[in-house]
Amino acid sequence: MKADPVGVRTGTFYLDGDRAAAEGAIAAGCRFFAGYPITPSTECAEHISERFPEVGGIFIQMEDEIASITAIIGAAWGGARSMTVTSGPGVSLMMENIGLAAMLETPCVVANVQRGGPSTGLPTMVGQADVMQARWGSHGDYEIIAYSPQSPQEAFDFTVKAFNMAEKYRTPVMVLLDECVGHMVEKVVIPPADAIEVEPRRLTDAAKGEYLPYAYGDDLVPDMAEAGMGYRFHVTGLTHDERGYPEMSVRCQDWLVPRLVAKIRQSADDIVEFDEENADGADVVVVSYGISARVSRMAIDLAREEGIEVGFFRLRTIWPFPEKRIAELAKKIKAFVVVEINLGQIFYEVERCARGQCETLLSPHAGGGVHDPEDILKVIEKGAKAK
Amino acid sequence: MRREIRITGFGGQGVILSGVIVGKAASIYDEKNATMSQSYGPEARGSACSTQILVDDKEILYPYIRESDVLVAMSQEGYTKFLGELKADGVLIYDEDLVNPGEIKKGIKAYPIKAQRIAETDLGRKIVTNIVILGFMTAVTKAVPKEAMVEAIKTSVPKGTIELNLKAFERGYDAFREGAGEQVEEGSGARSGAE
Amino acid sequence: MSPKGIPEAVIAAVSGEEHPIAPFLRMDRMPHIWCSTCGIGTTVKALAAAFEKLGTDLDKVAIVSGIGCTGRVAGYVRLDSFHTTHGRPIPFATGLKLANPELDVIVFSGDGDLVAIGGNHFIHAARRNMDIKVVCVNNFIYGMTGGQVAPTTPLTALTSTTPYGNAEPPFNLCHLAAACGANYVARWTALHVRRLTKAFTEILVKPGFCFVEIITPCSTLYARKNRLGTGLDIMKYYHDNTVIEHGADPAEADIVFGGPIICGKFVERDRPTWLEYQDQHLTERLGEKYFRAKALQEACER
Amino acid sequence: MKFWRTPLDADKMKIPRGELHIIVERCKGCAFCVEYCPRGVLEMSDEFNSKGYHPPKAVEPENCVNCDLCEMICPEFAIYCLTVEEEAVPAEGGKGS
Repeated sequence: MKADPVGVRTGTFYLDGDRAAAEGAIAAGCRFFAGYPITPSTECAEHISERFPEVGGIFIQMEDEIASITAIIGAAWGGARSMTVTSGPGVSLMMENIGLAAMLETPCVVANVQRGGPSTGLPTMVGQADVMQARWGSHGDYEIIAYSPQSPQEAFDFTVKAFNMAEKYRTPVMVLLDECVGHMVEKVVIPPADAIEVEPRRLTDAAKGEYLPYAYGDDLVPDMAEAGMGYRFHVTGLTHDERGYPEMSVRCQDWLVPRLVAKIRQSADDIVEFDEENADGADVVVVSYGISARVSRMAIDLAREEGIEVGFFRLRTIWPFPEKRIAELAKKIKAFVVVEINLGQIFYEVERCARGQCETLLSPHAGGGVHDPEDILKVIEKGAKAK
Repeated sequence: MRREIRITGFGGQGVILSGVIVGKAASIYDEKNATMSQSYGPEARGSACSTQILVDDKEILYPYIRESDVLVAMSQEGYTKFLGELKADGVLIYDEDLVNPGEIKKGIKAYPIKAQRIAETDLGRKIVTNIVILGFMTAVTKAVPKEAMVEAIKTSVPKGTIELNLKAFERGYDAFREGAGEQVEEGSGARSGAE
Repeated sequence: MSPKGIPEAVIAAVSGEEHPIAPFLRMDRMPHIWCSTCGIGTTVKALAAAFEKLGTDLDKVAIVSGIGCTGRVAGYVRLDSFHTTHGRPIPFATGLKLANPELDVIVFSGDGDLVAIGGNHFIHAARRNMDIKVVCVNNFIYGMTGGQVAPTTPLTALTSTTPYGNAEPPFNLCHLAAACGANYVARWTALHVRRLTKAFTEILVKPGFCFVEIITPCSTLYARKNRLGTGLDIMKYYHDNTVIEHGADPAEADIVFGGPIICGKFVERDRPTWLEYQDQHLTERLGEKYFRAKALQEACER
Repeated sequence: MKFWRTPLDADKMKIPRGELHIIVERCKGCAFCVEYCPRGVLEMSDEFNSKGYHPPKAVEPENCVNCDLCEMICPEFAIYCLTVEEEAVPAEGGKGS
């Protein structure tokens, strides 16, 4: 399905990442937005509030982040593509209902423009310390899909993808911007509507009275019904059977929750995206994402000047994690160097996938700024000396 | 070649818009890459406000200024705050009615301009001070082609004010005389620039 | 088969007939979980009766509940029904309604859900005059978690977390809803089945934020702790102590332990709903550029 | 049927008749229906249902006027009335008696 031209503002723009994400959402068909002001994500909400009246969207500023996430889940069941945007403290508040979205299998998009934390932290300054929260933030077992753009252009592109994946797998999808990408202004090219693929909602065509909200096929993703279509279905955050009825039993839990996880995991190859450069044959592979991926490439250039064989691995999606490829590379290289603006999060994920077959080193940053390329270089040099 | 430009002033002087215009001119109306970032929070509301523009032929990997090539100062506070990051042979552009540069280090090329005065008296609108100084900067640094700057102004300022802004830009551009603003002699205080 | 009781199919087979409410309920989920003498079932019956009276197209009605005893209502009524997280049915309903304004959206939940954890959503939805119908079954206590104090528990009442009596003044929910701007505010008890049904028929056709509070017995926890007797004794209490006063100032309708319960339709007014106001305002400001303007114009002409 | 004041049109009035149905197994013995039946049709029975509750029984079923109050007030959806389509039952004390 192609994008609705009504929402696509084709052209070349000079936009920040927040506004580019907003344009991506509108291009992908988002027509319901609920949000609550929080730096550094607010520009996205402001932009949508300006654009929506002309494209037929509903913008509402809710009383808090909990209301915002819950409203977008409700809107999804009312038939809209919906989104909210926030930052660290807001994501923390939203977490319970991100779990609800996962449990009800609600397509929706949550953008987190990461800032320095914990707590109020550094509202106007960059951080990347919410990546594990994105994966594990809500209680219980579930999987999530998360994108990490490194530029305003990707903020647009990845937000479109986020909507598509949300529909395809009926799951909340996160766009993990960071403050630097969110606030940075750069050239953004928005293609014509007929060049933007939009995933249609998986609506059921079951006869009335025969629809089972959580019956599924090989792809493990149930077809959806929206309120008002006449199916008179029930959904609940309780553990439920294929009718959507609550059933508090080990048997039902075992029927439901492993599938919620498996529907994402078994399609990881379809979802996972990464960029790789000279990783094969390298001694050291730098793993990074978001704004840190850009900075890392400066360090890689410096290392190559020193004659070190350095490869580069950039996560476009952070979740699901590209386990297979990291495990393969681990067999061939001396060390991974993980560059991220936190004190070690994706680092542990890389280390887990490397299974001790190579060194995994961290180039940390507590947040508020980006790495000094020279600091990354030092870690690369250390990695090159690993056995 | 990467060029790092800092524009600083008070909140309300149009500092951020200036950054957008330079970045847009370089990346959309010229064939370069350009990122623009701005200062946030209380800084943008009345006190020192700044924007950083990075212009490069290649993709911009490092998103912040490390050592600026150009510092454009429209306030004393901004000047004091950001002078330290200016390269030893960097270009300093300042409004001489608003900024007292004190002793300027040898090697720095300083170009004063009475931008606000030009805006107020010649153009009748204080609000275009930033565009006057952008015109001047364009002439001084040649960081971005003049034509690109003109296009960027046309698409960035409110529709009814395009003519006024273009006039302001030309006025600032013309205020630069070739050969002016040679390297400042240490302690000489001799500054030749526009008016 | 429900682990707790006789399967409905067996009941239907034995009795040979089905209750008239059956088309409105998910009979395969009966019996429900509510205790003996709990009034929630009665409130559900009143809602069903209101739909029947109005001849509502039930395909276009959605119901949203939160967590708690009343939170289970969404699971039992055969509508598009959403059992959400604790305290959040109102924002969920807000999204649902705005995404599809053709739906009638009802929030049916308890006092702890709607005005403790969800209190902020309650006041803001009323302020916005969001076009949703909020039904609060108020039994003065947290039932499902075992009888803890709620923001509606009357002063001095015993609960499992106020073993020496409640020392916090409670909310007067009708006063709260009215003060925040609700278009319709009423209070009834589980005994007032006919008036409650009438209230439901009124709110289902009234635009804007409509609020009905239903005082309901919780014999298992609230009544037992406070030695108020059986559920039937509480119903008798309602019978003897209810003062019906339509148009009463809800500010004067506080509920006091052992005191009279003032019931009635307190507020009925016509503030524009959130969406009506948006439409009007954005049409004024943006004219033809407002996307919904054309559709609204056509709707007016029809 | 007795009136405290005979209506003027008592001869034209039809007293509705209802047929009571009790779903014994669904009942939880709250006694609301017994207490509030305006015609005294019901009584709690001594019988137990399988959950150990005493369901109501109709002791004077012919007195049911199909007012639906028991059906409305029952929290268990365990009792209901169906309309009996019969000829008019003349009211006592009316001209037609």
